[in-house]
Amino acid sequence: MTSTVSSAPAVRRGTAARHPYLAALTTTRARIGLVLVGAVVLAGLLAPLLSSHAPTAQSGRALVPPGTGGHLLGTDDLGRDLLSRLLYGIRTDLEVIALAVPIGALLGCAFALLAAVHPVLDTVVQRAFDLVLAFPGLILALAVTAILGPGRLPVIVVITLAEIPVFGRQLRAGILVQRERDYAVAARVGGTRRARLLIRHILPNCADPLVVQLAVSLTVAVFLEGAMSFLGVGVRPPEPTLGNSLSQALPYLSQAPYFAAGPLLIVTLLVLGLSLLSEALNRETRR
Amino acid sequence: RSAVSVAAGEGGARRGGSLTVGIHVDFTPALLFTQSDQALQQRLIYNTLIRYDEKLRPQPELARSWQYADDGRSITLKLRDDVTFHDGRAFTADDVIFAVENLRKPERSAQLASTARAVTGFQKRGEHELVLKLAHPVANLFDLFEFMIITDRHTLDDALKGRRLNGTGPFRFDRWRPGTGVRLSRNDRYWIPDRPYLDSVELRVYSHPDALLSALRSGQAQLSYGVSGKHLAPLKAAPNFRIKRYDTGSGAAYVGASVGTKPSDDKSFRQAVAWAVDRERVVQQALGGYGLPSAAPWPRSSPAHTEADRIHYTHDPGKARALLKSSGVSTRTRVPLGHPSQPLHTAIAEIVQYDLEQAGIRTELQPHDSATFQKKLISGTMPALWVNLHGFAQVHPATLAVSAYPFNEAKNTSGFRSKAYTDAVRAAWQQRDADGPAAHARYQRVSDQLLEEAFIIDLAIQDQVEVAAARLRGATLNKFSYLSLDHAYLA
Amino acid sequence: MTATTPASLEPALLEVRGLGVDFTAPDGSPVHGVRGVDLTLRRGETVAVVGESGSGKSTTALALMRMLPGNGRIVSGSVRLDRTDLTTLGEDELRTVRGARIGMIFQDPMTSLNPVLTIGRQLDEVLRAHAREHDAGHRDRRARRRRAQELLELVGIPDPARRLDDHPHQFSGGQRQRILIAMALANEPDVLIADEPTTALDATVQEQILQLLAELNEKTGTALLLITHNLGVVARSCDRVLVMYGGTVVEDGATADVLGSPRHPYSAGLLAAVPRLSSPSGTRLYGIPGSPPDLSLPVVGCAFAARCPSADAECGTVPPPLVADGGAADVRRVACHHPGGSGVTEVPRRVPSEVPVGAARTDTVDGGAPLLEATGLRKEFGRRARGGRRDPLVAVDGVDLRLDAGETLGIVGESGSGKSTLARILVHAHPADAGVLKLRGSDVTRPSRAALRALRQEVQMVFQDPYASLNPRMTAGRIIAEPLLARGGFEDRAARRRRVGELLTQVGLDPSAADRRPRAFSGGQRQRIGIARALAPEPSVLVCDEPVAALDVSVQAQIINLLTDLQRELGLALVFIAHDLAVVRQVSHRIAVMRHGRFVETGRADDLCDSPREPYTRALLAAAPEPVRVPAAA
Amino acid sequence: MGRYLLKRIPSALVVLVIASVVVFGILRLVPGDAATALAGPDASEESVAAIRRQLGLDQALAVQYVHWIGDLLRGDLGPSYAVGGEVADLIGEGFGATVELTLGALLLTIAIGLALGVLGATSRRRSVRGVVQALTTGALAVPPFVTGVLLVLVLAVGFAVLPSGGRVGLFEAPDLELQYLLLPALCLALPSAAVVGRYLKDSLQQAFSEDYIRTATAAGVSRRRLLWRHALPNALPPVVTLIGMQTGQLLGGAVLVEAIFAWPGLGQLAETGLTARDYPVVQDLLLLLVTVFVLVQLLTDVVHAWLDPRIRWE
Ligand SMILES: Nc1ncnc2c1ncn2[C@@H]1O[C@H](COP(=O)(O)OP(=O)(O)OP(=O)(O)O)[C@@H](O)[C@H]1O
Ligand SMILES: Nc1ncnc2c1ncn2[C@@H]1O[C@H](COP(=O)(O)OP(=O)(O)OP(=O)(O)O)[C@@H](O)[C@H]1O
Ligand SMILES: [Mg+2]
Ligand SMILES: [Mg+2]
Repeated sequence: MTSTVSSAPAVRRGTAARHPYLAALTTTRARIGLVLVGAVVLAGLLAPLLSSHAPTAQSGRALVPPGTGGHLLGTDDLGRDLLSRLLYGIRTDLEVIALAVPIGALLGCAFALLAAVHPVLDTVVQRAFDLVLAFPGLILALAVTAILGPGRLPVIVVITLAEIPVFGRQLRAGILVQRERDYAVAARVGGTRRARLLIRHILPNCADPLVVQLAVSLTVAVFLEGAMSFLGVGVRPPEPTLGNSLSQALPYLSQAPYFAAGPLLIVTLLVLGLSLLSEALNRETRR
Repeated sequence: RSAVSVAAGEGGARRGGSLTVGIHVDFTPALLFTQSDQALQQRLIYNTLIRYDEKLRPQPELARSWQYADDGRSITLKLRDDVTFHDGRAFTADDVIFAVENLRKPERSAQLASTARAVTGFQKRGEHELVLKLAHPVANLFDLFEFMIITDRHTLDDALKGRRLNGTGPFRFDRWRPGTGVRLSRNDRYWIPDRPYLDSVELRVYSHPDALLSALRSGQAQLSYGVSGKHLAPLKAAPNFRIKRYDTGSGAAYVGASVGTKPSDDKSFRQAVAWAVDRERVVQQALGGYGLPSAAPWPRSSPAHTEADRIHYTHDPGKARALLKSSGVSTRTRVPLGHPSQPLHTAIAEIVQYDLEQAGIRTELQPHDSATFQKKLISGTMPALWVNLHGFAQVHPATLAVSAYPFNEAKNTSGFRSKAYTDAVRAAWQQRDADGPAAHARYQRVSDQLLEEAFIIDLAIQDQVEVAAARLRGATLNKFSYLSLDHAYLA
Repeated sequence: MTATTPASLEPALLEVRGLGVDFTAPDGSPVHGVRGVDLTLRRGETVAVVGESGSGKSTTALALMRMLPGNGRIVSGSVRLDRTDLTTLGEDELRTVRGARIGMIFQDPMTSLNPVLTIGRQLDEVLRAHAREHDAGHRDRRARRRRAQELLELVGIPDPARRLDDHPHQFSGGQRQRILIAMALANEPDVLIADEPTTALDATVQEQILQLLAELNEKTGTALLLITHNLGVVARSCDRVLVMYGGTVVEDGATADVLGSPRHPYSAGLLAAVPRLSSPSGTRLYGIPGSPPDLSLPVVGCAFAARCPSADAECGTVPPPLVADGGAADVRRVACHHPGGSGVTEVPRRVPSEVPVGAARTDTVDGGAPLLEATGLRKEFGRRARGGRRDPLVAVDGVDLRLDAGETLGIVGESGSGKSTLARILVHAHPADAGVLKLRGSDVTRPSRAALRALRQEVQMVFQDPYASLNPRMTAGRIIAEPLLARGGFEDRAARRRRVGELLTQVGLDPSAADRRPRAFSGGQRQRIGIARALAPEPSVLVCDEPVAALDVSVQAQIINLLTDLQRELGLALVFIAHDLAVVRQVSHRIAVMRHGRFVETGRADDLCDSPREPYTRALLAAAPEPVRVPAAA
Repeated sequence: MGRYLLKRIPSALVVLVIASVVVFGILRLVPGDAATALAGPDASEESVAAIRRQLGLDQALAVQYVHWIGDLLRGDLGPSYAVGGEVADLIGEGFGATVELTLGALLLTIAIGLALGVLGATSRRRSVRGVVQALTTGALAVPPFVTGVLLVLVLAVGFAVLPSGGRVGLFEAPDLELQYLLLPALCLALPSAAVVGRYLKDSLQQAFSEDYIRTATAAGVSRRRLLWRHALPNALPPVVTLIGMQTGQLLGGAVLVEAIFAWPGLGQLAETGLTARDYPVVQDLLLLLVTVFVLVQLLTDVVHAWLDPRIRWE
């Protein structure tokens, strides 16, 4: 019997033991990102506690400047408290995005996995992705909203639709590379079945760009919601969202700049935080 | 060259110059014969037979004079004989006959089609005199004359495609560039001597309100009727702009009620709604202050307008609650409140929703894009309550009741029918146009019905607002929002 | 330390003193890549630097040209080129040295050429870079092109005028390496540093390149610093050799001396681990036990102490200086407290295998049908030629083979000859396009699902690249357990764990290794994991596709020994693929030589190596360099 | 190259055919039809029916589809329902504007992206890299409709150096047109430029870590040439693919920017067309956009192959 090799393994000290995502999250860049995103998310979650007014209550005093009459950020053109609209707006956005982006990502991944099963399916899925990508996003948004009627649903559907090919293509490309890798061949030779091979072996190895994409997609979703609201096809009134608060504020930009400042700041912080996060993840996983 | 200075247009001569009018909806040739959101070019390219003055008294245009038969069942028009179309062809009575017949066609979907259909026959007396036979006396006949543009009958197809618009108006049609707008240039052979002053007019599309506002503020456009009250604030302070309100208004915001649907089937409920809404707030917050709170549809210029009707319903949540209680309508379920998803409509709907809630009526907003909303309007499948704007109150009171669908006595969105209302409307319509106490009594009957039944609950008359560069003088609008620049010039 | 300057004839061209390089690890801690390296290079001299992977060879070379990656910096010492200290030069001055005074050739010809530029352009760029310092001739584009053509001709690329307009991917590996050499020589540097210039190439091509370098060295008088871990190459072409270990030089002297009678235990071990073509089949290799030092830790004492058979307390505490050894007139220096001591030279260099060659074979000939038998295997890959015509590439072209139980079949052949493709067909990773594959006499060419599952337990594979063949996202334990799960019978977690532990022990790893991810293992350890995975289904045939090609010689010896031991214990039949004939001969009973997808010669290992029949086999044999020239240590 | 293209064309055609069905289907799913939209709010059902008959909307869907495709193949786009005028004129007009805007934005995207990427990857000064990073993140973090409105407020209303919106036509007054184009193109380009810049930066950094750069450095090639002649050609091919995808984004994003800057492009036409349920306009327009996208993809592939010699011969 061969003797046991007892020497210490060539461990890269420190970071190697940790999962790369965790390592990424401890970089300064990511920490700032986490704090920004965390603050915004928390503000959304705690909206009922942080705001003293109902987001739809109309006080009758329109466009009062910040600090007047118990309105910390002032009121909007219909006399509603801007702070609570902002907080609840974050909430709505988060609900929409947190639903739509993961669904899109999951569906995209599911299609990519499906494509990996058979070349014919691959062609079908590929063409479907091409098709969705080929439709200009906002026109699609207009059409979907026209079909479904305004509300949350079309926003979710549009974001989901937009994300499917993004994730699908990325994963498909990853699978194509990974399944020719020796470890995949090795698993196959070891008797691992196709489904298991795809999901347990290959998928985790394709995950890095997807995780980065997730952060990117979240920012895209924030914009998409905003753009849809701007075109008047977003979430139903009187429910506030960041996007519709912003587009509602635009006419008053010179007259009441504080009106737009809140949502603009929040959108910027959120997107900034998410981009910092995605960048950190990207750097760390590419090492 | 700088695009900024070119657009601002230099020079201040009385004669000459170029005017850019900012419009928010592009010219739509398919709607040439319909009262639409954007009709500014109608009276620039074409003429109408008459023109109302401030008090709705008809003044001659292409028709020099007119003579009613005593029974009110025919009218004789004397037409101008010195008018030619842009292509040089002379204007004759045949062009008027063609115009009336054209408006009767359903596919033109002209709102005044019912009035046009009341014209049952024509009798030409020479090239420039015409007798119109009427089925019955028609009170709003002159609305038709004010509304009906006289187009060249030989090039109608081209006109409907937006390629060639041949009229008798002060400006020739140069070119329509979809999305950009319409270019017009001076008609040197216009029948008013030495008019117009301006060399050219451009109607330029700024579909987004912010874009329109920026165009005005940066001097790219000198005139607009499309700026909403909310957006006017930054212009109010600007010294180089003049903001003018027209008494006629440009439509009115209302809450409609489907009388076939619970709980709107209950008159007390509808009246409660009428009491619940704070009309002042609608004007201030949704219309930016440019409007008139009014429980009746009539603008100040209308002969049917009375102050008593205007304040028939005021903001009184207590009364609303009392009415609601007495009616015994259940307020447990949310009442659907439909509205088009444009910003203005949405803002009004939000106000209405909040105010109703204060009175104990909980509603749920149901936005629809405008085409869907329109389909629902026409097919009569509206929810119990809805918010929308209506027009046609600025002209003859009868026109509202026969041409505006929400008020139509025979068939309307609310599904409301009553003999009293029908009688009142017919009485007002099937008369010769007249002023005086008798006529006012007839209008009052209509108003009373409307206020009592409350199937259309008017909230506010939106002001027709003109925003013009201070150096622009003499631009006027007719009752159907046709822009007249006959005497306009840039100082 | 005082460099005892020898009675050298001319002053050193390049003189490195006390060079130290630190890297900053991602977590901020320093890694001492190179410590106190001394090196002297004279005009026209060829000096080799050898040492195992990670010993700091490349780092030294990069430091000479001040081309360390961003996280590395020179922390001590000087590099003098004709008395100018390169460590203090500015970027622009350095640029005039790079390429013009010192040329460099890198290891991997596949990635060292810019894939999107024609090689004409790349040569042009190099000439252009020094056009100003150089004669005016290189300023004009046409002159440069002429020169580029000359250079290609010099390094032996046929039809150079036409090929200047080709892109790198249109050249073979050997040709690319020649182009790199041409680029390094373009501005006639005084010193040429070649960092493992032939590791990625076949023996035959390697031979040509080394020949070329030797010729150039002779013709142009360029001093050559050759970094390699192939001792055969050193023996063949270098005047002096430097042995590095753990970032320092441990031995330095004339080639014949160092290779003939190594004085440092590490040099001795390294030499012993190299398989020799002349050793008969079944010879056991010597592997240096243990693994290289962790350079991020401060080193106390001798870096090699932990693995040294003759280490004592002093070795563990006092770092041995590099001092002249033996006091002879020639320069021979060793960094060891006990140079040449305690029987290092008597290390059991070759342990004859107990299994008599061919014994296994006789068994199965009696047993009837062979374990695995293939006839006429063929595999094509779709490919398009220039015009877009279909031009399939025949990777395996009618291969017949048989494998008996307990036997090892070695397959050698140059890169691209179809070895891996054949291996993959044998394990059913690819279907064959034609041919018949039989296992124990039954046809398994196109197995049904069920048959395939059964087959997967019989035939397993060990892969070439220990880095790529392990799923980086799984722990070693899960990787090994995967085939167990697929096979069934190990649904119980504890049972599975037990079995994984057994397997790990079997391949010489600690069972606790099961919880670590591949990243945390060294190359040799990873390859052991790969072997454990292959053993998990208890196969009867193990196909090893170049299992040691990516490993260091000393680790290579460990793995080969492990495989032969396992074969003996478990009665496995092995298919052992390699491109190094010497390695194959040690482990195989029979050898097949593969070329262009065919077996050109098959025979008993010793017979084939001692008396090859085919010219190609002979060429392969001739090309394999022996580490020690026949008259070892005169 | 020709063959390479030929191989891609069938799949592009398949996408187009499916797209036509999807486009047609989506529009019929949208509630409310052209006739009601056209008839106006005060129309009677009678006039709606008349309009419907006139437009041929009373026919079976399959018939309508076949008519549409048939006319399309004959090059006859027919009249618009709601806007009036020929669809070909409408789309032609808007298409010119949108293409101009998109191309302008594309050029800016490339220019800004290149600058950001190159500076970010190669500048030795920390401060420069920091500024690049900030610009990139900023351009990504502020929604384009806000950027647009702010740009107009500052540059057109505040300082009045550029027009706030509209278009004069490239051929009528090129010098003015460029001034009109600048703001919307910039607004449209910024996010894409940031994406491209960031990607190029990564790609360049990747290229700089490759062996061939080491080879060239060792040969004494200067930093400038290393960047422009060695690293960039390698970093570009994937960036070209990205730019191809971004072109799609630009086309899509044009809807928003066109609204802000009163740019008479397809976006506005699509919006009005959709609002008015103007089937021919929207159908043809969407199909056109899909075609453009598919063509851009083809073009990207060709450019990619052209930039990367390894693909060329495969
Ligand atoms: N960029 C780097 N960052 C951190 N450590 C490094 C870096 N480059 C090399 N090292 C470490 O420095 C040591 C010397 O590496 P070097 O590449 O010089 O070895 P080598 O002798 O050339 O090995 P090989 O034969 O594998 O090429 C190794 O331990 C390596 O891990
Ligand atoms: N999946 C594939 N698609 C196309 N060609 C392939 C594929 N796999 C291998 N080839 C080609 O088939 C030929 C044989 O390849 P193979 O990997 O079997 O060679 P090899 O002898 O193992 O070489 P090496 O020593 O480099 O590993 C090569 O020319 C290779 O380029
Ligand atoms: Mg090395
Ligand atoms: Mg191989």
